[in-house]
Amino acid sequence: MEQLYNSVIEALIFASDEPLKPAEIIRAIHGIDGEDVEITPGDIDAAVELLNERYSLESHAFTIMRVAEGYLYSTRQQFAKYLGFLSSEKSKRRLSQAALETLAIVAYKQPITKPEVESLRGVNSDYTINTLLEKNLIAIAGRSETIGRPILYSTTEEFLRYFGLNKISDLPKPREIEEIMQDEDFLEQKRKLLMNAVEENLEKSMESSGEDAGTTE
Amino acid sequence: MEQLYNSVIEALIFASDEPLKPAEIIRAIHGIDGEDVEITPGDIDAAVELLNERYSLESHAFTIMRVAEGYLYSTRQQFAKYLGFLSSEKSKRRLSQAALETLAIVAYKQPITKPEVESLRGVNSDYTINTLLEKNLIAIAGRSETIGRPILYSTTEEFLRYFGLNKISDLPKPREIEEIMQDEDFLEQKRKLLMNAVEENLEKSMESSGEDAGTTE
Amino acid sequence: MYRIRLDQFEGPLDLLLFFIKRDEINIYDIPISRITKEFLEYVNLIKVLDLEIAGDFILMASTLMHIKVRMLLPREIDEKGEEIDPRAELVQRLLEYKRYKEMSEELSFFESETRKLFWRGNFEHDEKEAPPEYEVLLKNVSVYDLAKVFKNILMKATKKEPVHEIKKMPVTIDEQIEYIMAKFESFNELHFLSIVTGMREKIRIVVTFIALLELVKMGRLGLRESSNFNDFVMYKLNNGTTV
Repeated sequence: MEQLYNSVIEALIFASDEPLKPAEIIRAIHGIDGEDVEITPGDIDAAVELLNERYSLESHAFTIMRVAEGYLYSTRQQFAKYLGFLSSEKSKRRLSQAALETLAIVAYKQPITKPEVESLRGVNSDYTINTLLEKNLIAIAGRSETIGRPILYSTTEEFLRYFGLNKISDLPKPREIEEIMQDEDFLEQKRKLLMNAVEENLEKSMESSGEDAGTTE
Repeated sequence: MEQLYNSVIEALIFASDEPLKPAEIIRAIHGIDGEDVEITPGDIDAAVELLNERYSLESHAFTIMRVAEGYLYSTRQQFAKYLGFLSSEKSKRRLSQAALETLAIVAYKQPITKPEVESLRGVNSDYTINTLLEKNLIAIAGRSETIGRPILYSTTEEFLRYFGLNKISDLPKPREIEEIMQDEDFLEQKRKLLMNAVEENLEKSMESSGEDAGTTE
Repeated sequence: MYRIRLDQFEGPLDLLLFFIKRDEINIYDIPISRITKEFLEYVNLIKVLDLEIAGDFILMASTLMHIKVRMLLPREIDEKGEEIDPRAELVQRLLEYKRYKEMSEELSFFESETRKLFWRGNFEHDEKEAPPEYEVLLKNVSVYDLAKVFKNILMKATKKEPVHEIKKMPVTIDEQIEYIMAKFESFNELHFLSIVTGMREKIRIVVTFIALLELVKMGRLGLRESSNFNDFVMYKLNNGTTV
């Protein structure tokens, strides 16, 4: 690949507001300079690697991320606090626990129907699924062949972008059930216990016994 | 001004979705690091100047422009043709609201005539129907037997492929969309009804199974 | 009794897992009686608080009651001849739920990390050679969008009250009398269809027909059958007599 294309690749990714796929970069270069320009996805990945090394060396504030099987510029994490101060975008609420639970189920079991999600969560999920559809984090992916032919849902490219993932398989694997059962310590339950149990009792016991009543169990 | 702020300024301008004014940059830095940090609009302009010199020296594909009394990034002119190619490729794939409406009606009511589409939309739909025909998302499917024998339209294979559907009946029914689009108020009411129903059963089974279960209040 | 902020629980399974952890219960040997009792206490609380999740909790409560009753009955036997623990299914559900709850924490972590990243904010000022013409096609349009748009159209369409609008007629009978008589200036006989052919609005044809009846009443025109059953012939009269 010619040297010039390093800069073309830089410009194309820089000017894109969504993860830019290697195929799109190649199409633009072929579209302008002709089909006989030799350039492969591997070339592009190497160019991106090079660019990132230079940004790091030259200590620039941004880097190219691999997201949703494409490339997208982002600032480095260390500036988050300054950016967060000005940005209205990021002051947006985080996803609710319900939304995250539902997304986790859809991400690992996709494509999946709403009844299946609901039976796993034990709660009605109409509202959550609608929220996720509106946010384009999940999408309708056809119908199941089971009785009633319920709608199937799967995650989207926006899901990958939102969580900074290159592909679904970048998510850690869920633990096996056997493994969970062997847990001596249901860590997360403990955390919840510490977080929100007994606030009132705690206060009371602090009042009455004074001192180090903070150890709640 | 401290060296660090060169990078902070770089990151802030990079992530801003409109030309970023010096006052905003100062506000963010003061907001995070305290009001006593000394930084003037002149410092910021000098920092931008420095960044641009470096981009030029390091031959990067972008530069910071001064626009509307603020700063914003832009890719260099010489890459315009590649960007133009990409953006026209992308704009090709955007569907206007009018076209989407028409497509939705054809998808759900097919085969359907233009007058029927127009009576549902309440506006003349010549242009959008032609656009959709050109894009091969809808096609002529014969003529209606009614007076004047108007042309009937239906969706195409291309339509199914785009939306990842196997057949038209895979489209969610309005009832299903209704279900997931319900607002929270409605869900709450539904739950209350369910609650009352289950409650009765619950009390009955508590009475019959005896023991200590009933003494909970 | 611990006081728990109920809205912190995503649902009945979440609450049950909490009890199990808190009381260090062996998940294989859940004391169903005790846990049912506790669960019901919380359900009552939810009812008082009128939380919207109450329905799902009550559903679980009835499941627990059901298990409790089955525990009192002789054990059912599976095909291998082993006793079926009435709690087995619930345990399986709890573990499976826990599994995805853990994954939601992973997602939450990825979310936090990604929120520290800021994508480039302003793209409009990049120098682009303008695409020749604006073409329309599909991008970022999902099946859901399509369905939602259709639903909104239907809602709009059904909301429209049937409005009986009285439109001012674009034609008058007098005008059409003149129109017909003008035609008869060069003919003594005309087919009805020949004078209405080419009229675009239905109303114009109707008014023309009424004008014709008016002319017949006035004795200025007469009518007779045509060889074509869908048409008839008009002929000029002079004060009731054929010209």
